[in-house]
Amino acid sequence: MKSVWRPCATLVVILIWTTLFLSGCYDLREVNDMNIVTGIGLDEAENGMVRVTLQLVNPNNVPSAAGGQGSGRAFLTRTVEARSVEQAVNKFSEVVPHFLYLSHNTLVVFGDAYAKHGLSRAFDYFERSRFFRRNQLFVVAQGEARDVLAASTTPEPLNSFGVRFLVEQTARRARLLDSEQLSVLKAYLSVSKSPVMALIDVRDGRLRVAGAALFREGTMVGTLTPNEMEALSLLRSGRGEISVSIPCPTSAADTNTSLQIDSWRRNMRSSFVGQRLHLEIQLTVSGEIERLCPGGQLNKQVLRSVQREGEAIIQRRLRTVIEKLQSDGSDAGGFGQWMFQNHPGWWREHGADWSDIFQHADVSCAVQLQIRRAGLSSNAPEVMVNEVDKAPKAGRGEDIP
Amino acid sequence: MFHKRKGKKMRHMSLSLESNSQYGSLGGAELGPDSPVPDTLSAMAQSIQEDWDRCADLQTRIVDVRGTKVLLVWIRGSVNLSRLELSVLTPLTEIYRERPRLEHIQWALRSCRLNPLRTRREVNQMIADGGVVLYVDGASVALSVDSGDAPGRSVDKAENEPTLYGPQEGFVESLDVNLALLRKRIRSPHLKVESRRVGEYSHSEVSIVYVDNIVKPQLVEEARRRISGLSVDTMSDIYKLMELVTDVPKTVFPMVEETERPDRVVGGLMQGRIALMVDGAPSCFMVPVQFVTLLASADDYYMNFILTLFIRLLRHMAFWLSLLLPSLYVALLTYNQDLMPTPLLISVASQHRGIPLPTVLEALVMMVSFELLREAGLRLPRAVGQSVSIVGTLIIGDAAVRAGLVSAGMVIVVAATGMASFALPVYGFVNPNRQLQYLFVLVAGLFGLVGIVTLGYLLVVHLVSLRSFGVPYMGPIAPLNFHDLKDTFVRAPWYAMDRRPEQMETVNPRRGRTRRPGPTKQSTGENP
Amino acid sequence: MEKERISSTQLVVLLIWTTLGTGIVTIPYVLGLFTVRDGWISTLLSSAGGLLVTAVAWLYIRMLEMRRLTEALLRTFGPVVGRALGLWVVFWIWISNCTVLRELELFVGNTILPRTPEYVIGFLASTTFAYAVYMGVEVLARTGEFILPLSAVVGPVLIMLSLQYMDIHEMMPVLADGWSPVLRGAVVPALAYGMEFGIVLQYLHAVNHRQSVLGSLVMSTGLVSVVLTIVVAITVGVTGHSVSYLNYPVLEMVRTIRVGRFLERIDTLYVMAVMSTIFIKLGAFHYAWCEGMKDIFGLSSHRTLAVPGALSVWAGSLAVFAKAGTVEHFIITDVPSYFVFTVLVIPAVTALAAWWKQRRTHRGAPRRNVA
Amino acid sequence: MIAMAIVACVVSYLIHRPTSWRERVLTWAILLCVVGLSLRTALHLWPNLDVLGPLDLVFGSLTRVIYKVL
Repeated sequence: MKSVWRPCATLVVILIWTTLFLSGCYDLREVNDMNIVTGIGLDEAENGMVRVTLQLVNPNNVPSAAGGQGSGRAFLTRTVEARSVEQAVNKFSEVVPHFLYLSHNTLVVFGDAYAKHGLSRAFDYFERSRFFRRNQLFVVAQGEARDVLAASTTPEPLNSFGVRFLVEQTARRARLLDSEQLSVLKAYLSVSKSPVMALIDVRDGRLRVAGAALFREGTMVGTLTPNEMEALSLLRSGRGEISVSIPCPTSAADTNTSLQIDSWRRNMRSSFVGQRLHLEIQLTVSGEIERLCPGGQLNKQVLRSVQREGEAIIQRRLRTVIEKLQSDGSDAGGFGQWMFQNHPGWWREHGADWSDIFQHADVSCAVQLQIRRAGLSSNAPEVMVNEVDKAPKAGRGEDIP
Repeated sequence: MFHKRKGKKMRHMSLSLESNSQYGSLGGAELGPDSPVPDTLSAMAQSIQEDWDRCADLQTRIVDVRGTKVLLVWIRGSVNLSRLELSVLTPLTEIYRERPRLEHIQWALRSCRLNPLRTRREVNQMIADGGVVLYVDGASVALSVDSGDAPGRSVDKAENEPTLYGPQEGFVESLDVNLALLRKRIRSPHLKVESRRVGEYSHSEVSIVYVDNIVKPQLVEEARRRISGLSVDTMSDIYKLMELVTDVPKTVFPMVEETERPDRVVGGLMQGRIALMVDGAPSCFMVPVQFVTLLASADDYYMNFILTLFIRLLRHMAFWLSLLLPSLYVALLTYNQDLMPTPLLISVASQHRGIPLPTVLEALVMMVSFELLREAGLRLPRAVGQSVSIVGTLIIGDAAVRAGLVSAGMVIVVAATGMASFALPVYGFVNPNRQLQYLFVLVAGLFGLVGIVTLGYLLVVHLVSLRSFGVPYMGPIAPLNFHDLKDTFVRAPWYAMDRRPEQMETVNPRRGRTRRPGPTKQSTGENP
Repeated sequence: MEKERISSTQLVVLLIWTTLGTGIVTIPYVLGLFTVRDGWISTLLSSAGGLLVTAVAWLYIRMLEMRRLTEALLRTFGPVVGRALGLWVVFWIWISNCTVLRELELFVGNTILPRTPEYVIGFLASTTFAYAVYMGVEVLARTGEFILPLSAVVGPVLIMLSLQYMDIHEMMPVLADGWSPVLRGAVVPALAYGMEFGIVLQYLHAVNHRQSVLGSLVMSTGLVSVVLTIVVAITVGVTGHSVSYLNYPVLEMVRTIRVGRFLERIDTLYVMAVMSTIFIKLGAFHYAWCEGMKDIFGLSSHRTLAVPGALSVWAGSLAVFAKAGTVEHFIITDVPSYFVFTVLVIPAVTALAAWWKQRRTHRGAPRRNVA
Repeated sequence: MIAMAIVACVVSYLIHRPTSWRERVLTWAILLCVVGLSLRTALHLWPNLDVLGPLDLVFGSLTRVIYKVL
């Protein structure tokens, strides 16, 4: 009996797999039928509409080892206007042949008008959609996002990769804080509520990192120049390559002593003078000498004066950026976060008024600079230029430098 | 523990020299009834004539030895005639007693091995085995003279399992020679060989080989039981035996370890396994077998143990790659493109522009054509085979890509899969993997990675449910046995492998007690 | 046929997958509803659930030896009450399995196969655990063992890769909101997922030693809570406050990984790993169900209902949890006390009843040493 | 889904055929349940079928007490 049924069962198993087959394939997407989206731009349009620009890869024109260099550009951009981002993205199916493949998106550019109007309306879409990963880069365009996405980034053929490279390269030098979606949202959700994003500028069809955009609760409130951005990143412990130049006392304008700062630590203390918050920032910075003034000699006095002047300059820069933050009302330095972590009790009572308290807080900074290295030479070459026929100074009995 | 598969029918149909009672019911025409040897020469000659009717290669000769007629019967070609002359005919002519009786003739032939044959069946069996049957008129038994010399080849290199190092001898088609090859390596009476005749027509000798103070006795008992339950017409190769004694007939994976290398068999015997050999087969197989042993090659044991680690890992990888690579490629290209790095996706997309077939179909077409190529190359004579491979390389490798029928990536993937499958040391794995590939590609085309994971899970469930002679197939990984892991992904150094695999439940678990090698204190001259 | 046995290692592995399978998907989400910064304390506290189960199992084994729960119910309470209680237990297993399968369908459907109908995904999953259960408990346990090293490699790699995004300050200040959210957050991990260890009572017949059961329970409880704590801490450290609104926080943690331009978007691999562990979990529950049905209805083998039962789980998962929010609602509001009643109260009562019965039969006779 | 359910039920019956009447009845009962449940899912029949209702009533309130205590 069983022996008759077994082959039957096998047959029917095959049958059922076939029924499965019929219901499969819903998610099949052939790779040649897709438009790989690598960048999205959001701009404010008239009547509260949003203008969405997508950057699509044109695979045949991407240079590769196999020699696929075509004549045109490696990417193309398409723009659609709609009431909201998701509507616009859906609308693209009416505009471009082949379906959109959003999973490989790596860059989101917000036009500054859009950013000033508030980004919070876009956040949920990017957080909820299964296609986007939280490691895509958020940047703000100075002007239209559309232009940023269309600009050339040679030698990198793909614009969005080019932008990402630019921003990451600059971030490595600490001109910018991390601007990925993950960190932007973390900062947005932290008690300081002040994300910072990279600011991109287009000039003559070429891209440039123009600093950073300051936000308060998802609304852009101001911009920082690269110089200020460096100071802002000093307000948080970290590493990087920030250069500080100290003008020479005597020589011409284009000479100076340069320091390169590679790591720093922030310590803070808070106290209250009446209702007024007093924040004391203690910054320990270490760096190396990149260049000395002509004729400079690395002796104790010079080192000390370089250190003093460096400290003063950093302090000035910090003061400027803090004033800027206070006037913009953006707590991008993470002071609120610090207060919350260190004084949770106080925060529970006064946290709601933080932005007001911060704007009127009294912030003082003290900088301590350590010069760790002096590069490959001890003195500037000019020291020896008139005395090459003599023994070096120490050999002539002078003080050892 | 062992599966009870053998039906009732099979159990009482066993056929061997021992179970004579079965003889009549089978009605084998060539054997004649199981009656005693007739007591006159003419009757004997007649009965042989009857049994061997229409057998042109049968040779009978009646010799008159001083008044006593002696009948000699043998089969042409399987007897060495000069040896027959020397060891039988010459001594017979040197008998001087008149009318010699059986015992005199036996005395005269004392230099040969003589066996008495009491029944017609025994007589016919001996003739068929290539012996010479000698019958003395009026005797109640016939005698067999062992001067057989069946045609066969000499011991040669192991063609199918070549190694770089180590002995190169391989088994040949003669059981005696093969057993001698084993005896040469295990010179101990503990190496036991139990033989049985299997096959109603072929009467092939099937031997169970084991080392009796290592192997678990129940294992030998089980092997005996499975072999005595066999009833087949012929048993000329081990493959039939393999299928008939396996635990799980419905699996594509090899449930025995086939080998033609005596050194490998010795290694297996020392692990407490048994080898089954069939006369006439140039290879034998060992049971129980585990998945990991099938991914070990003889070379692993001849090479430095540290270097073995990498090669073993590579082979394990090759197993899974040869199974999964095309399906992973299909899944990545049609469902899970997000797993690919963007530059790779872009280059794949540009390769795929204009290819008319969907990726799944492209993969299937390529796989089938590769398979065709392989099959064609395998069956053709060597000289033609080469031209097939050239045509194949040209067509598949180049022309198809240039014509835009398939993408270059697919060619690479299929070629890499082929390579991976040929890196497996046991050929028994190659075919299952090559064919399961198709199933995996199909589910990858339906559900992408989800399908692959589901089918892979089912495959794992199947693999862990297998047992070979009661030993879990996937051991020592699942069920886990830390001790046995010494010879799986790594091959531990010999001094560390001082115990036999625990999952074989050997009687004598210790291999030896060699200490970890190194200079002794005296030789380094350290202070005492 | 020789009785099928599983070793204590296999039991630990099986129990770990039983809890972690969906735990790793759902627990961070549930925690995020109560507390974010202190989630790791909640998971540490969740070991209390496993320890409670261990205590009950100790009592149970002392009184009822190594008998399956359903078998013991029938012996202790007689055919009518025992059957009713047995049906209650079997229904508990069935509905838990439906929940698990529904979670799997939602997870896979939400993440990588959005357009494939959920019943197809569910059907694929049911074929796997139906086959595994059909092959028996040994096969199930070995499959778990086989999957373990794979996950033991994938898991740490993913965690290491995401460590670079971790910010320990996301967890500061500790206990800023007091203990209440932490304790509330610990309810589901301890009383829902911790109670899933109770499934072990259906496996007693297959385990070698009684000591190994308790040892395995303690060990798997410890391992699971440690793993969960690590995962939750890293998830909170990486994704920050987003945990409170994300459906699959661990998935998001994996999604953030980006190493250069080459290694990113590896979350699909994580989904695959979770899928295979959930297969084990489903199998473990389903085997318990089959054994329970075998006891209650006096069937010849657990195989009889292995396949139809799997189908009923498949159909049930979609019928019972038709709406997406039902699963979470069920887990958060119903499951804790439901599971406590079924896994703690019923076996404890059974053990006490057995003790009482034993005393009554031995009354008058000289007291014997039972243990 | 219904087609799948029906085919799967037939297959499951063929894979392991029950031996006694008790097993047969039970198997068929479960298989009919499967078909019924899939009908309910696919066609949205008996929208009020709420298995979880009673559970929610009893244990849901119990759990709420736990949360309240904490």
